[in-house]
Amino acid sequence: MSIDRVNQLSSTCVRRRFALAPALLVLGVTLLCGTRAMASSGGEVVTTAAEPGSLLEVVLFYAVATMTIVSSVAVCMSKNIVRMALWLFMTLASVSFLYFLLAANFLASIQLVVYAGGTLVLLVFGVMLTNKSPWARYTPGKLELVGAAAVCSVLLVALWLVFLRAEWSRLPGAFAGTSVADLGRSLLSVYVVPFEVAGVLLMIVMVGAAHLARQDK
Amino acid sequence: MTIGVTHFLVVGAVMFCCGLYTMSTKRNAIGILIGVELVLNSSALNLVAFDRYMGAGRLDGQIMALFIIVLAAAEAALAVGICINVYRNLATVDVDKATQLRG
Amino acid sequence: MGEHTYEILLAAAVASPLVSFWLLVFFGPRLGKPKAGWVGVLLGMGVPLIMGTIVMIGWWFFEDEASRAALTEHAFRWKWANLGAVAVDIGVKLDSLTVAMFFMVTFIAFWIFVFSVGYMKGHSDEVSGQCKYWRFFAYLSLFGFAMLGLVLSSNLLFLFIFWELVGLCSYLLIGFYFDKAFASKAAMKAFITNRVGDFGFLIGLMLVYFHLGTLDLDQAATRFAEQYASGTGIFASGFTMFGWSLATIMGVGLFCGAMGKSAQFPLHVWLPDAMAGPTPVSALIHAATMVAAGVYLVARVYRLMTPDALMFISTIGCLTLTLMALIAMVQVDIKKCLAYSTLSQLGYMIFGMGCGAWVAALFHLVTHAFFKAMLFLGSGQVIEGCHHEQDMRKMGGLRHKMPFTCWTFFVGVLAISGAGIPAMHIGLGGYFSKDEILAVAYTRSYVWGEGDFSKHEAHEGEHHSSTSTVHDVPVQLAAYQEHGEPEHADHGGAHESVDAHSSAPLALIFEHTKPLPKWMFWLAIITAYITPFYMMRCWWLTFMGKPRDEHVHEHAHETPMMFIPLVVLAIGTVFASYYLFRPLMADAAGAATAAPMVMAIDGDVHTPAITSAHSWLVYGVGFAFVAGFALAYLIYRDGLAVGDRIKQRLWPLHTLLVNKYYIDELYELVWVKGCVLLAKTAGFFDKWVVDLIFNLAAAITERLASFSGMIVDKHGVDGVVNGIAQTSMDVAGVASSAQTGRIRNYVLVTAAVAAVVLICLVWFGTNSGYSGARSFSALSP
Amino acid sequence: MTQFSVPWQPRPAHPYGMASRAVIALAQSVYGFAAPIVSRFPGAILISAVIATCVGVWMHSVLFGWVDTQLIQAAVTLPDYTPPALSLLSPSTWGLTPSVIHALRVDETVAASVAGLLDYVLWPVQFWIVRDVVGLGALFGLFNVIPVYVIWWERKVAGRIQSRLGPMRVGGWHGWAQSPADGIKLILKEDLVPAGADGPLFRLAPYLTIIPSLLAFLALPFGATYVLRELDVALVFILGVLGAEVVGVILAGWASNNKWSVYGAMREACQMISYEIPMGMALLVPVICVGTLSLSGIADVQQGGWFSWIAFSNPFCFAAFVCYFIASLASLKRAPFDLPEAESELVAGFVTEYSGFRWSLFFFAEYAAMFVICAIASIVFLGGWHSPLPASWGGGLGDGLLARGLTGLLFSGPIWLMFKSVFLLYVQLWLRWTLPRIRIDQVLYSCIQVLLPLTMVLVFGATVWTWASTGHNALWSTVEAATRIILGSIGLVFIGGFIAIAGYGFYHRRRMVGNLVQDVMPGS
Repeated sequence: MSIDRVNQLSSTCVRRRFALAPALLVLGVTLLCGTRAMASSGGEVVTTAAEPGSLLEVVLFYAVATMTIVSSVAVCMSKNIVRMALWLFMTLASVSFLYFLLAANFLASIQLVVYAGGTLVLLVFGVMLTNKSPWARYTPGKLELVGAAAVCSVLLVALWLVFLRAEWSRLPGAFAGTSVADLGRSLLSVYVVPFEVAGVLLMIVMVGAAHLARQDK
Repeated sequence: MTIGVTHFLVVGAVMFCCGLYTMSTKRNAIGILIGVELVLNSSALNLVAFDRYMGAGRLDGQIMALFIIVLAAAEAALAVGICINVYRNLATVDVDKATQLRG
Repeated sequence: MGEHTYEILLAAAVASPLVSFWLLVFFGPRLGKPKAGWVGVLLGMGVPLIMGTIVMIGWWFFEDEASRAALTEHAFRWKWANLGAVAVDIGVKLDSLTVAMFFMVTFIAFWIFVFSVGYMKGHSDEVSGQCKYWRFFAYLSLFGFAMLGLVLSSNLLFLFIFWELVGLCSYLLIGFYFDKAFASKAAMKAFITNRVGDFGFLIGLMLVYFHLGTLDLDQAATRFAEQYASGTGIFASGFTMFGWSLATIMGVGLFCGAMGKSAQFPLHVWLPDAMAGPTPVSALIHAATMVAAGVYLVARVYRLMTPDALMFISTIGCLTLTLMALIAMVQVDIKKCLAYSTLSQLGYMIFGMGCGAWVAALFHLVTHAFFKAMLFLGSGQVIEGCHHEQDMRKMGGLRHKMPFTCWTFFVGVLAISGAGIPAMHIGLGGYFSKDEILAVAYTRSYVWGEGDFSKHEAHEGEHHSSTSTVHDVPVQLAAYQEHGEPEHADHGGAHESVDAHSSAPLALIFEHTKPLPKWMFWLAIITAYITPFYMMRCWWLTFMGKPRDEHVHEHAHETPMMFIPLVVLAIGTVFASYYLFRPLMADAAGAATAAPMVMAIDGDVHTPAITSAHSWLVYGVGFAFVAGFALAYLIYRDGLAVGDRIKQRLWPLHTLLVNKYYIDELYELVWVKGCVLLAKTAGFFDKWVVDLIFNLAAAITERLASFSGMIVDKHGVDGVVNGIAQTSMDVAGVASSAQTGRIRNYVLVTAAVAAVVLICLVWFGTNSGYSGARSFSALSP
Repeated sequence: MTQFSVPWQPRPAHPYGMASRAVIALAQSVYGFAAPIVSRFPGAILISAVIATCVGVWMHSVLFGWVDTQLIQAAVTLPDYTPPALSLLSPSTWGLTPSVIHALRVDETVAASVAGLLDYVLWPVQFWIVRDVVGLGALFGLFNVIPVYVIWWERKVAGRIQSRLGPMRVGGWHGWAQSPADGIKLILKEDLVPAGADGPLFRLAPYLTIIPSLLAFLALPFGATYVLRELDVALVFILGVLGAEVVGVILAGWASNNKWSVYGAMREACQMISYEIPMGMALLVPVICVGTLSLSGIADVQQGGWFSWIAFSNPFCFAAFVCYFIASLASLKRAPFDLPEAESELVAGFVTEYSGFRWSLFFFAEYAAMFVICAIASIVFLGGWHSPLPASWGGGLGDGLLARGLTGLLFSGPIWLMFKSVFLLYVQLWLRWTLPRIRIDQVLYSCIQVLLPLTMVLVFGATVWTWASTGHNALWSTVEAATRIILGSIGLVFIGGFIAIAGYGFYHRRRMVGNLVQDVMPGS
């Protein structure tokens, strides 16, 4: 083993600031999850995200929003379908972090469970079952690309204009945090019919998907 | 400097446009599906943001977002099933090739 | 006792067979042969029997009259649904009748279930790849559920539901051997015949629903009484049919259901055929419980009856009891013989209901259930023992081979014949119940008609006047008649009819209720003499005398599992008599017959008129069994020879009876053939008239079209059309280039339009936010 | 590579550079000095280190709790108190100054002799950012320690189950330094990226796997007051992040451009999303019974001792515990469900092309996730950080530091959670080396046709049970108590049997198959 090799290996070792990126991310998510460290033994437990109006909220929002926007732009720019799925995963995870910022903890967790853990895996599954080669490309025409880009940017500008002009009316009363129990209660009272319908729909979809994907027809 | 509903709406709008672009430029059926997921997510984000800043704790937006997640999961399951079937019959998931029923 | 304890016990008893049913449906095949049966026995009827016994004891021995009334008043009701303005309650009808029926059904059914375990042991498991064994017990359990539910229902709708369920079970069980054509045909016959009756029931139900505005039994009775008092509702209608008012039609309609289920005269044809089912089924459903449901129904809706309806009921009952008893005399099939005897006894019950012997009819129902179940089980034992030989001419001398069966059967024969010793007031159940019906019939046909109730009252003393309750009507009647003219005071509503539960405007009852035709009474009396004859004939031919078929006699044997229920039921027959069930029925009669237009005239057995009738009738009829037995003994002492000679002498009568008055053939001719004829006629019309017209029209049109096509179409019309088509093709070719068939392009266009619309809104739109602080005024023009 | 170092060739005089030689010499001398000591007492050191970790964790919480209650709450009553904030720039948001702390603290019984220094030590603790950093540091430490020692433990357990010794050399006592040594080796190994692989994704995949399992620790409570983030949806959050781990695995398999890897990844995807459903449903059962998704909330209802643990509260929870454990094995791709990396079929599954540090990241993620899953099982079903003794027995101890310490040791403290999780972890290892691997169709069959209907029934049953319990019926309370006693006794019998068998084995260890250890190896 040459000395060059050893040096190379040790420098590889140095080059890997491996713990840094995950550590930063974990710290970020920690901050997103709430502002109170170590739940105090006697005090109340704060479960909302960063305190509204604080510098931390601003910092976190911009970080997560940047991540969301970058990854969603990356979704539409990627040529490779698996990378698209990866970026979609990033987007979904960032949206879940945004939900944390919006104090919708339950929704954030559900987004992680169902979307990132379930739906996305399903998509990747589909990709792997339907691709002859991972590098198979389906390129659309140039005109389509340009047209789509133009329409999307115009729409974005239009939406932005609308946001700028909008005067949002708000319901009277203050935001008082959300609890899972409240969600459950309103799911089973006000929204019980859609809830049941969604259940039936899921069942039908389950049967339908099983039927569609069946091998022996 | 405060984060308000508009900030989230802008993020949602960008996601929506990206999803739209993805839907309208990809020829891979699953690519289109990914675009649809983006669009659905952006609308869910909007709903939750409205709920947080304007709902006064009514939770309606969050519940809508929950339903969106449910429907998206259902839609993805079915769509992937259809894609697999299309692939089985046509050996491709290029949506431009699936023209057997075209008049 | 806590609140609703009885209801909870009874509901648990009803639920248990249902649980058993589902258990057997799902796990029956896995449980296998003996276990499935025992699940059916224990869960299907054992639990209900325990509950029924507890309720019976609690109800009769631990509650006094006042608390019973209170319990009836505050029985469990739970609002289930609103049908328009009518609330439908799920509830329990809790009174002595329910308790007695419940106990009777569970007791008898339990022993029949036990019998079934033995009965099914010898049967092959598989038929057409289906396991019969658990299916049988599943059906039996379902029947238990339905029957108990029927008894408990406080509501006509639920009564009807359980009614239909009972019918379904009957259908399933008659057709249990569905691989045999006659069984499935019999099942269909039973089902269809019952539909005819149920149609009437449904009409009655609708009338109740529309005119009384409720389906609850008690409430309906109250409303009926109120409407009668005020002359509104159903009494305001001037509608008549066959001379019947609407109220009568309602009563008759409800009775039609009973006619179907209790197999009364024109609809009786299904019951003898139903003997195609397994014997326990015949015993349980087609002798003891289900067929009694019709009588039970009439008892329950008694308060909605009118005198005309009752007259109709008693006519039907009287015809049934006589005609069927005559047929029973010539039957050679042991089960058929018992079936016709059942029909005849059902006729007695219905007849009793019709002439106002409410208590006696129900009493007869219970006693009949006991002895008829036992008789059927005995016949099942015989049939099973003789390897499915049902012909009595081939039996005889079986008393040595099956002693238990022989003597329990004899107890049954005694009971059904009404054996008893009049002077000592000792007798089996049938003795009391049948005599009482006859006594009431006598009262209705002779005393009522003569209007001399007072005479009887006079030499009984006046101690009744202090205890005059509503079912003590004859006394009140007598008191009323002494006061002179019948008055029509009730039209003003000022009389005693105000209270819903005791509204018996006697004046009207007596004015409108006609006396019973005397022939009815006499037919019933004659039948009372025929009954012991055919029963004795049946018993003698089967068990006594010399064996007439060596093969059958050699193989005859008894199965222990099957004769235990026989013995228990025999004991029940002896003791479940006057002293147990009669008082329960009498207790129930008070509230259950508080009708505005009719009454139960035997609410109290000591009513003078009836007692007087009873006192001589017991001698007249009480010894009927001696006569009947003697006649049967004389004829069949030495086998079939004498009987055959009589048969040859009276051949026209015999042929008529053997062919059951040709009623089946009549139905075949009228209904079945009639339907076919109608269909053929319609088909003929369709083929030769309708088709002809159409074909003609088509031919003419064709000619015209070919003519016009040659000249006008080809050049004139086609030219224009093709021209337009060509043009539109050209336009479409241009336009369809935008229609790529790719959804992504459409999505893009949609988005583009949305963007344009949004921008237009921003640019040109004005809203309240336009002048707001956050509006983007730099962009607006 | 052009040359191989062949043993019989003479070595070059100076093969390494100056720095390398220095490091090697230093390492050699340190080890030469430390080896005799370390190898003489390593067992004691290891055990005391484990205990010290637990005690440290618990002291941590005690200290923070004490600061909260005694100082800050007292300070809120001060007239000019402002709560501490993130910005340290303006002195008005610095919270309590050391002098105020001192003023508040002198009331306490803590010895006044160390007063001056302690004030300055306590001062930063009141800022939550400081606590976060401290807590995250502790979690990272735990996250690193757990896989290293569980891997070592697994090898020991495997060895014993197969009548071998397992690692015995490195470090001395039972090869305790084997895993750290392996770790160092793996870090120094070359990381290969196959030529046809999708480079960026290949490099990214291990991180996508490890970050979710790290995130799971955020919401995992170790004790009543020792949780980094008390989330009201902690259970769903942890399930969610653990579920997201599968994305990394799939990407790893796909990016390797190797058919074995893709098969492994597909199996993983299929298995994981299937088993998440019964796992979640099984967790729903106790959630229904307790009525909260917060792990602390779930643990709080179990402080009444052994019989109040949720697994024993009703038959459905008992069965749900079993279902959860099985489903979690599958979703962790542990044996007998380790199809994604089945070495006899798929070489090594999705890690076939990985080597070195990236390879080890997958294992860090896997073992950390195992620990999290076991900890959730302990919290949700087995009483969390409560000991089998009812917490009410410790009620008289008071509120001082010593009392908190005693309570933590005897009644409810992180040490109990650690103990239970490690026990369950041991069961997982045990199962892995006992059961044969099953086929993929059997895996999916057992999920969809056995566990899924079973857990559905359990959820329904638990609903009915809970509904029945809300009635405050005396009869029903009796039934409930009887159920608890019966199920708790079953648990007791199980634990007793386990201890008895273990004791029997220990007592007769010289007659057992593995006695080579006792006889031959030094230091055993």
